Amino acid sequence: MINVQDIRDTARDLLAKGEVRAVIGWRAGTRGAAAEPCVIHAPEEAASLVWDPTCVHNLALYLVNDRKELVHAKKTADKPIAIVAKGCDARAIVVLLQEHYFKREDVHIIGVSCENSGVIDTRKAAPLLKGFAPTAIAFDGDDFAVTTAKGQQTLASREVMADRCLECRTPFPKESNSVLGEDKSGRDFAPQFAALQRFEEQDEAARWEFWQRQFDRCIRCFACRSVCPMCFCDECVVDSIEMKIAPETTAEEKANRIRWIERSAVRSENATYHMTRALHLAGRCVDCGECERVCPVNIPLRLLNTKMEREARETFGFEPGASIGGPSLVASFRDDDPGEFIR
Amino acid sequence: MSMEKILDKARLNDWAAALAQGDWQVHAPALEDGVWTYKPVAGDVDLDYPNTKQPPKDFAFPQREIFFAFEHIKGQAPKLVETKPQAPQCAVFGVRPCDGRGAVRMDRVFGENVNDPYYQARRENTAYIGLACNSAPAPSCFCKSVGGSPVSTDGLDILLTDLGDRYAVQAVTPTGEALIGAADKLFAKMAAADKKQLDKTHAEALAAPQRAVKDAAGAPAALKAGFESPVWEEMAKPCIGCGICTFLCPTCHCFDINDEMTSMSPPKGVRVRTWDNCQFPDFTMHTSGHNPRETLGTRLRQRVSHKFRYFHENFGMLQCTGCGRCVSECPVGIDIVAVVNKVAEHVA
Amino acid sequence: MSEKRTGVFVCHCGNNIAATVDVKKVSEAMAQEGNVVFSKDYVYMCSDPGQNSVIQAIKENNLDSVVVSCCSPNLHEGTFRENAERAGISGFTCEIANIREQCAWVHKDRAEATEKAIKISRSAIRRVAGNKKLDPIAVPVTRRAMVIGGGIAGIQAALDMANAGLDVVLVEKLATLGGHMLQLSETFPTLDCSQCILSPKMVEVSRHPKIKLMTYSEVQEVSGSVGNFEVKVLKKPTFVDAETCKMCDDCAQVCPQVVPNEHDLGLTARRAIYIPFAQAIPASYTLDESACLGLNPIRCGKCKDVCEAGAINYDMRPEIVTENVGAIVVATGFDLYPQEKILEYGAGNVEDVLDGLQFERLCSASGPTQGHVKRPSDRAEPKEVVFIQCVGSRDPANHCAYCSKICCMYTAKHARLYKHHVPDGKAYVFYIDIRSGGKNYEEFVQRAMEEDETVYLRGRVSKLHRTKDGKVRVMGVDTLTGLNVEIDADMVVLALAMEPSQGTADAARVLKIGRDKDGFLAEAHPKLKPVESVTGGIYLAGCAQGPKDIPETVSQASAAASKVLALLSKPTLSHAPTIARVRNSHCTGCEMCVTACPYEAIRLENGKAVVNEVLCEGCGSCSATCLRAAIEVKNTSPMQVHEMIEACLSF
Amino acid sequence: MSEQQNYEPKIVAFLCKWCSSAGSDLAGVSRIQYPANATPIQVPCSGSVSPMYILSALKKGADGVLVSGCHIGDCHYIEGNFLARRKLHLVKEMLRFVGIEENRFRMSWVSAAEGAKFAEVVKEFVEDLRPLGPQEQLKAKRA
Repeated sequence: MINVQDIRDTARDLLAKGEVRAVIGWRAGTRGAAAEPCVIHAPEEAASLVWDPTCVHNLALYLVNDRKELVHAKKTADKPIAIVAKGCDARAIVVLLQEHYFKREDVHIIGVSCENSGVIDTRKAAPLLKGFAPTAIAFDGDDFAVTTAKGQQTLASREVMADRCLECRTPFPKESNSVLGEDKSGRDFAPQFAALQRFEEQDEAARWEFWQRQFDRCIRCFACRSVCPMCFCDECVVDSIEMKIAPETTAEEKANRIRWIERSAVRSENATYHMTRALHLAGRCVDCGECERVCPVNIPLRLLNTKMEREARETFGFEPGASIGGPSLVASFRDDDPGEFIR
Repeated sequence: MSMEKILDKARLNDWAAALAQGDWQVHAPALEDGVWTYKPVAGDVDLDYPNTKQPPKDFAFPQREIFFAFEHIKGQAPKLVETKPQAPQCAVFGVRPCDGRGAVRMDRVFGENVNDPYYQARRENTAYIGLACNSAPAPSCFCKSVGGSPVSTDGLDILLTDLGDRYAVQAVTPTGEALIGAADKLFAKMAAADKKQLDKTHAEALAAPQRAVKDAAGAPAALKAGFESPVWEEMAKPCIGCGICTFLCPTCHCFDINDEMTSMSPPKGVRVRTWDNCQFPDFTMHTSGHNPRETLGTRLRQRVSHKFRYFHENFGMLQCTGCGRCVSECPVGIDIVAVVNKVAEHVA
Repeated sequence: MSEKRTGVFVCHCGNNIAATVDVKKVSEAMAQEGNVVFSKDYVYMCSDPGQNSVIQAIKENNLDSVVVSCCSPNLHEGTFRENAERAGISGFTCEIANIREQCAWVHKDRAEATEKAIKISRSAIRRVAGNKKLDPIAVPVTRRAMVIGGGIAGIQAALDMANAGLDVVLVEKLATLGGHMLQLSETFPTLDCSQCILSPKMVEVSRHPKIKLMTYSEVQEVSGSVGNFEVKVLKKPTFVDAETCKMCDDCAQVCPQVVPNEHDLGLTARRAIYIPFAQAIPASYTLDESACLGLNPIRCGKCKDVCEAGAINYDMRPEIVTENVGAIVVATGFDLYPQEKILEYGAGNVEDVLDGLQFERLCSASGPTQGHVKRPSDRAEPKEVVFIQCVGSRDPANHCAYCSKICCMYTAKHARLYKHHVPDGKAYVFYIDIRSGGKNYEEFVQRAMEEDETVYLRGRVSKLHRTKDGKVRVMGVDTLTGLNVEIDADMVVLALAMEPSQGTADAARVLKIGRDKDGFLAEAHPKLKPVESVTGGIYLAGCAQGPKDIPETVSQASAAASKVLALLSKPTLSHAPTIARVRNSHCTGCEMCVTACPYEAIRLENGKAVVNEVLCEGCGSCSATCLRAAIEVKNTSPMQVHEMIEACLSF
Repeated sequence: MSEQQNYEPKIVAFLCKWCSSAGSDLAGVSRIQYPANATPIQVPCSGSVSPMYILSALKKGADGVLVSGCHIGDCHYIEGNFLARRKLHLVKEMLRFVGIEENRFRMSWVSAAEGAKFAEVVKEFVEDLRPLGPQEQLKAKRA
């Protein structure tokens, strides 16, 4: 089990010694039990860092934001930025490194192993708490100690853990500068792709029936895109205007941006958006599950992404986020890639 | 109060069914894929819900509205055909007082300085049947601190109050009276005991503790003073720039207008209005490439300032109704209450 | 898309298009399109008046872009782009709508075809709306050519180019030049000695100052493109220094290892150290590593010991030589269809059933029998010989569907040669048809029948087998008499089909040039570009492209040579400017395009992709891979495709 | 029923310039007849076909989308079709996954020599699309 003090000490030392310019981590939120992402700059702020089952966010996103801020300010960083990273966060960092979004030396990864636990899915916990809102959630061994107005109770992590954690095989940050906790890679809490498997067993009509309902419900708030560290593009295929304007951008380009997807939140546009996003994440998605967590209308986005992940793994032997050096999935091929579907 | 009645809980569905069989399309909260949403119903209305994920604002201000269709045949003048909304009469059950107050604000935006015919056409045909919050539906509620109340009738046609086995039914508009009139026989007179219980229930609701914006009245001035405060960027640090807070807000009303083509030969299509969102980077993007609100902090400031300052300057009331959706639904815990309090604290 | 002034020209192509497509209607429909300010139809757009009308319309109507709805762009894109240039606008603002091959010729229903022609034309208008004026990119060329294959085709091509002053590298896989032609005894229709006409050319190659000859070498890798190829050639070690070798044969005398001699198709044997035949070029021995006991004095070393000249060097190693050339002629030739696959004729297991080349060797004065026709099993002179034509050819069910073209002629030649060697012998030919088109060919066949009394039997041989008395019993039908025919022959010669050689298959793979359904190298156009491959700067000669005889091979080789000479006549080539372009503002430097590019034409500079405009071929793999629309092919941008999709759907 | 009979599937066919477009030309030269439902768009290489093109065509109301390129190993651009094969496998799987009929997206390798095959591919595709009826799933409805 991770002692949060170790995270704080590491962060404080790095800041105190001037080795990093900031540390991305979690602190207690202002509403209820949920932690929130934070960026601290002073050694004394390290004491505010937390580590609990509500540290759900993929903090790699904030490395992307940091990079964007630097570019926007036309600054270069003299020191790396540190980040507290779970296994999935670290995998996302690896993909970002693979795509040269920043350099390895720009990042100091304080790895934290989830060991035999994971983060909480409050939707799963709610019925067990009988509607009472949690005021504090902490690790209790591998399980979760949840405090509500009715007092404290321990919930078995396997019951209320996020699905992505149940299916996670590498709860350990493989890429890190320092790491806390034990490597429990290969743990097997729940069969991988089980939901996917079940879904695919349905026939075509049932699958469409399901997805059309999901696509219809999307309100295009783009939380799925915004929360995703892989969606680091400054301009997205769904944007209706040219976002990246440079001196060389022509008036024609500004005026005639391709309208692949209209702004209307209707089925055709929503479906195209979600499928495009999943295709753009193929071989890049590390299944941190954040898109699904943040969706305000509960669209099971992990299904789409894990579908692509399984194709990457099982069809092409490709593991997203496994190595910094390798080629990207869709920019490469193997001679024996399947082609039976081609006439 | 112009009309006060008592409805046996068992008769609620009969009332709804009577409306549905009459001239009304009846909507009520329903749980779909784990999300409380307004759905058309034939009569089965169950008001055991916290609050809907989305406010009822899209009854009058749908996410997509077609203004007109156009066609341009070469050598001819462009043809325009206006599309008037064919809005059915909707009776919406289960509107919380905060969302009723949201409707009041939307009405002012689309009916005071400008008269938006599309909004008006829909709004005129929409009746809100509210449900008083005997206890706060969510820990994120803060209506009282922004001038609202869990039992407010603002913007509603009828307010229902749960009295255990029956509802107190208070009609506050002629439409509300008509809704009761449509099934008059189902309702009983409000007896003195009922009235007493109603008052007690309301009083308890008003007395229940809530989160609070510390000084809502002082907020417009505080935010003005704090316009350049570093707090904005600091508070926005975790922000991911998504549109949940505004798309789920009962009073956000910004929109974009686009032409969607149905044919290019000859050019044919529709002009549509869709919701827009000040949290998106393209919201204030200029064609020059300059974006005055490029950072997350400036966008957070815009949202919060609109709610607590600009709207007040324009309409003399806070725009925020304290429904708490932006707080509970933010994926990273950005909390408008904390932000307003912190900026105020910072300028004090 | 921006406002353009587009002109549309719809061609009737006589009746070729107009018979199926209502061209008037197409032209009228195009006039309704947004950017179109001029639209007309005309009976032959590519005729002189047609072309002039395009030029005139561009000038008179101030057109900035042109769509011609006509035949395939492969035919007249160049023509109309030139017209555009002549009228003063960029050729790249002209697009072809293919309404003939892809529409009029493949549909019957007039209404449907017209509708489709409208969509295709409309789509071209949308494409052209996004086209930019582009200038061709001048690329310096390497004025040097490579010929792959040292048979008659390669020799002819190399000599023609070298004699015109071009430096040529000739690469041959085997230890000597010559190819299959050198295995032939005599050639039809003149019956002159094959070696006598080929050897002088081989010598000329070896002595030519402009030709670098690389035998025992194979092309391993080709990069670059037209004008500038970089070719990696593997030089296999011969273990004999060609300069020093005195051709004394001492080494072969002492060599203990005996293997079949390929030159004689296994009818004779050779040693591990050998010279394929006496006139081999280069005139040097070769040590066949696969047959040698071990390249090591401890294990054998006899040849090294005996070589007085000291020409043998066991330490030679394979060497990769990089050659830069501007053009490549592929002349990798044919192989005979394997006899093993002819199950009905014993699959090569029946003695004295030979293939045509083996028979050539038996007739050849330099062959295993010094020109006396003797059958292999008992070295007896065969008195009855059956020649079977079309073995493996024209048999789509079991073997090759195509006609191998030369077998009728060489079978007639074989029959005649046999009769000249064994005047009292009897020659039978089983045939399906006699195809003897060619100068003096028909007369040659007639002479085989009449002068040399060859018995021509029209029919197929159903099977053959060896009899107890050492004959080969051939059973067939003479379809002219309807009688079954059974001949106990002393020897049978199969006119096996020609198939592309292994070298041809390898060349196609290494050079990435297409092959046709039979495996022969594909020409760019079956009629108009018969010596060009689909890849610029790579040309075809000889049987690698399809079965042909020697005169035809020589013609094609000379044609290929002249194509290369024309290509390399100027110091620069113009490279198509329709290449990738990076939108810097959108590029994040993820390197996916760098990985995807098949030409290594993209590199990262200061975190942004940069395209090498000479290496880029404009394939668009980068564009489809980029997640940020940061790279696109000029004049086929996603915007244009998006618009074209709309046009196709009458959107 | 009559609607079904009158229904003509609309196909957008992305043909690579070097093989499939040339193959389609050969079908023309050989006068091999096939249905007029597919409108060709010439692209440099099957590898240049972005997944967006396919989704976009379906969104604009195509009943089927065909991508045709050179046979594996024969790509004019060496390996463009290898990249296409992998990328479009993912598109195919994605469409299948969300429940769009598999027969709405088709890929083929047609060489410049395979005019007859091209005609066959289009013919088959049209036949396979016919029973599916109009594609309504992704088609944008603007009204």
